[in-house]
Amino acid sequence: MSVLAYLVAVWLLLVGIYGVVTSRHLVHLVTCLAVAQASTYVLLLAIGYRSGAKAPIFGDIPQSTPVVDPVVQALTLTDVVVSATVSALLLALAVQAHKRFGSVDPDELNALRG
Amino acid sequence: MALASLAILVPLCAAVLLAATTSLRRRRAADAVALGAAVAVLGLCLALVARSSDAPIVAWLGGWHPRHGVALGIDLYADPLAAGLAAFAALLTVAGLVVSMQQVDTASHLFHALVLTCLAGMVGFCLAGDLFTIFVFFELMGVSAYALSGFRVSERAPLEGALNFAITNSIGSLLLLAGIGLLYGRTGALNLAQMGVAVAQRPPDALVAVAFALVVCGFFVKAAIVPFHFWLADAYAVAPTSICLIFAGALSELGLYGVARVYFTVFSGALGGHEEAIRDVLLVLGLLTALVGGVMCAGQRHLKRMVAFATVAHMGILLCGVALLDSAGLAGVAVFVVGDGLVKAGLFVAIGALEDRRGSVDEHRLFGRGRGLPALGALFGVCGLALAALPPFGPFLGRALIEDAASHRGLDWVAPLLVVASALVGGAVLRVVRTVFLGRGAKPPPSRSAGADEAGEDPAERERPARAPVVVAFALVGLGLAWGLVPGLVDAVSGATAHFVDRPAYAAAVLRDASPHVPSVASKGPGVAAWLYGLASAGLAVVVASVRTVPEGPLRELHSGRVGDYVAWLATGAAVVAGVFALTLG
Amino acid sequence: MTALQATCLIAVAIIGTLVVFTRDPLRQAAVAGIFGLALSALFLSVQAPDVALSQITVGAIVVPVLVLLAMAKIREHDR
Amino acid sequence: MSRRVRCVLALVALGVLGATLVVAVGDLEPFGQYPGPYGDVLAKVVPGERHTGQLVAATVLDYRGFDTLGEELILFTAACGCVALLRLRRRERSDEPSAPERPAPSLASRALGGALVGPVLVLSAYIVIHGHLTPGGGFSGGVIGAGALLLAYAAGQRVRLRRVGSIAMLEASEAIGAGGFVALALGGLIAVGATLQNFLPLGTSGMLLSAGTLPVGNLAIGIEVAGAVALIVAEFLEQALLEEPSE
Repeated sequence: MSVLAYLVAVWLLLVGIYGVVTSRHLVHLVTCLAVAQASTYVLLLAIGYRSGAKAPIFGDIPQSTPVVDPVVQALTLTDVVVSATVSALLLALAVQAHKRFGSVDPDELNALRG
Repeated sequence: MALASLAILVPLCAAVLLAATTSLRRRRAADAVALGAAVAVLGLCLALVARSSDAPIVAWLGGWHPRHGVALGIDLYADPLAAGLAAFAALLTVAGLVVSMQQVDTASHLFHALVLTCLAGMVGFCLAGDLFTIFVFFELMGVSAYALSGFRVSERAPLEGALNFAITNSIGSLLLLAGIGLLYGRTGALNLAQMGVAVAQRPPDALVAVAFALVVCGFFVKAAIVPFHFWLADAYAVAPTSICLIFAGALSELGLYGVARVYFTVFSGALGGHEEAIRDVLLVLGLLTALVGGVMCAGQRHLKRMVAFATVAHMGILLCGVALLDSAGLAGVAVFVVGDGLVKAGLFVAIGALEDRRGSVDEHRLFGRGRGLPALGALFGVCGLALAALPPFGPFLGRALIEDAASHRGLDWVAPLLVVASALVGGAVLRVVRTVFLGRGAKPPPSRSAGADEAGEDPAERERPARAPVVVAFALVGLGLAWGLVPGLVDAVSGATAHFVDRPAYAAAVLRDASPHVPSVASKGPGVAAWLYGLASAGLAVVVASVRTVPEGPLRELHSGRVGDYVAWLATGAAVVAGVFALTLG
Repeated sequence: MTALQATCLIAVAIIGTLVVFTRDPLRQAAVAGIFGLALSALFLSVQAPDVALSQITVGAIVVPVLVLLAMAKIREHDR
Repeated sequence: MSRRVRCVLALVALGVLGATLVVAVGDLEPFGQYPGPYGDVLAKVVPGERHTGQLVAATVLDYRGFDTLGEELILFTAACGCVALLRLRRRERSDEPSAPERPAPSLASRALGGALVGPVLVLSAYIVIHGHLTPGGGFSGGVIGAGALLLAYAAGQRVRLRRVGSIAMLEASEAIGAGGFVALALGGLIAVGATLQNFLPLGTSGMLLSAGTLPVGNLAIGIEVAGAVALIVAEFLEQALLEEPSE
């Protein structure tokens, strides 16, 4: 059980990348990428977790209480924003690609080859 | 102390200012603000190089100095090598902005803002002393670069190039971040120096080996190392010229800088006993990249794509230098990055100028049409010879130092292979001189359009092509040639790299506030063998230039333009690197 | 590991897989929204309320809305 | 490479990669046993040094504030990038049907939208300004604020989004927010000598006006995020509503 969280993170990474490789629709591809990115959130938060500890916000709890690691949460917050911005940018490209190519199948974009 | 953070904050301020005033549409003002900011960054970085030439500068952001060996905050670490690379990125950005002043398709405040955020990302990436900060600035330059490469949205090729670029590089940063997560789980630290101390406390296991592999693969995607490289030609060949030169001259090189920085601060202690295994893997990948890039380069008729593959080939040569994992190899890499980057940047600008005048970047369509442009033709010729490492110019000096460092380690077989790669690249450029500017050889039949969309940058909008880009091209190439002749260069760079590879000194400077001296090294220049190799590759390049086509075999088919294929290759590369490292290092 | 955490983890793994194998982008946007919610629940269960809040606003709302708008554009164009 | 070959290659590669990753995570500390020291040291020093119990906010905005600066600039860059990529070419815009008589939204939906704007805006502001006390902060609050802006737009339903000004206003707001955070970083440099260092009075822990620069940072982020997210969504919305000229 003690590695379940890590295994879930690994699984999300693999399945997300598999989705990207096999995708036939750019919008679908972007969402698959988001799944792969979610794996890093799970990995980071799992690493910083401490059994029985409280959220790292002393306000309603005394300062001697053990808390989970605030650093991984800060990292994950940054990561969430970065992933979302990349998704937005990719979707913008997908919309334009559809206008120019008339297709959203990544295999049918064929301006570049060789 | 303030210099380092100002070098990052100044371009950000200017970018914000430009974005806030988009609706004003003042082209000249935007040019001036962006150029001013880039010049300021260049000045700040050069000042950093000068200030750090004795001892590195450590700046603790927020004033949070480490306590009891634990870093609470984030530091910026400027040593001559890091600051020098940042200055080089700023120099190319200045050149790019000057070139873009003449282009119609970059007339937007947003373009300038994106160039400046990209610059801030590159400078921050060079100076960051914290692994997660490295990731953040890696992403900042990445996101700016995706948008810039797709900036000409009205054409098809830039869109496809930008998509391939963004998707593959996002997966690269995913691998990098996963590696950072694993390392944080082991060390409970993000500061490079502190991580290095913590990692070295235990014998390396699979966790450290795989984390290293993931970080390296993440950087390899940006550095376009085979088989992570497929996106590069798609993206670089379609971006506006002013952007191409920044990308090809600095952006990819930063990927390898990341590998070296992280290895020599975090891993060299723990994995030092396995240097041989790491060296073998990196050397194989480097040589593969150099040769694949060279063959593909020689097979291109789309000129920008040709230079893009030249970039791939040269990233392979650079990786060979990094793979030696010592100060001498890195000194060669540092010299090569600047010399080669300047020449390639100049070549990109020259191609842009040719396109302005003749409306195409396709070698076959341009056949013989460059006859009226002797200056440009001469410039192409000089670039071709310099890229083929003709002594004594900048690219030669860098490659020679790498070759000497390799043979010093008993790896005498590396140099001949690098000669072949350089000759293919230089030969391809010289062939363009033969066909386009001299009109020699068989005239190609009018055939299908080249690999990428032929539309290119619209030449019809201007009656008189601008002169400024030609001047910039000559200046860049001139600087690249002169780089090899700077007196005392090799000594200065060797001192900087000797400090760069010194992990204990780095840790002492960061965690214990010591100020280790950057050593002064008296090194000898390239040996006789290296001169002969340089002459040989220049001669071989002339031979390659006279051949009609270079057979590429099935290689061309692999560069299919399909992002699914690219990601599959990326996963394969990551699996191989991670698997080999897990088996040999863990 | 608590039962709640284990449940959330398994739910995230299953729904994540479903997201990838839902090939129709519109339906996928809905599944992705649920995936975002499941992730938020997981984050709450590992005592990360800040991240959970960000994840709800971004993963379950903003990105799916962008996907729907992108699809609206693409669909209209197809017609 | 055919799709079939590609699929097989990817499956094999991901299998190998997965196996090595599984081996690697096996060497991590078991779940629930975070070894420290970074987070533990922060938990010890933050309440005294920053007068706040919100460790995550203190980490995000101060101790690792430079990362957040980079993150905000990434968001800013992405918004600029989306505008640049989705911007309409001149031809497209002039071909836009001059009077696209869209069905006016029903009174009920307008009233509902209008009625919601206020509360959502208040919620957003609340989350932003309490960011140094409770979960949430500039980012979550800012996204909700963007929601309020879009609701206001939906309630107004003047579909001509590009009515001069609205996009420019969003652009300015995201730039001002991002600029605010950069200015905060510079402020520390000018006032006390280190980039991002606190230069405001720390106040009493738990009060709304406390923790020095943290609430200011949250406010800047809130404005930036609200502007950037609203801008991105607005650009997509405009794309979706634009009648494509037949090409």
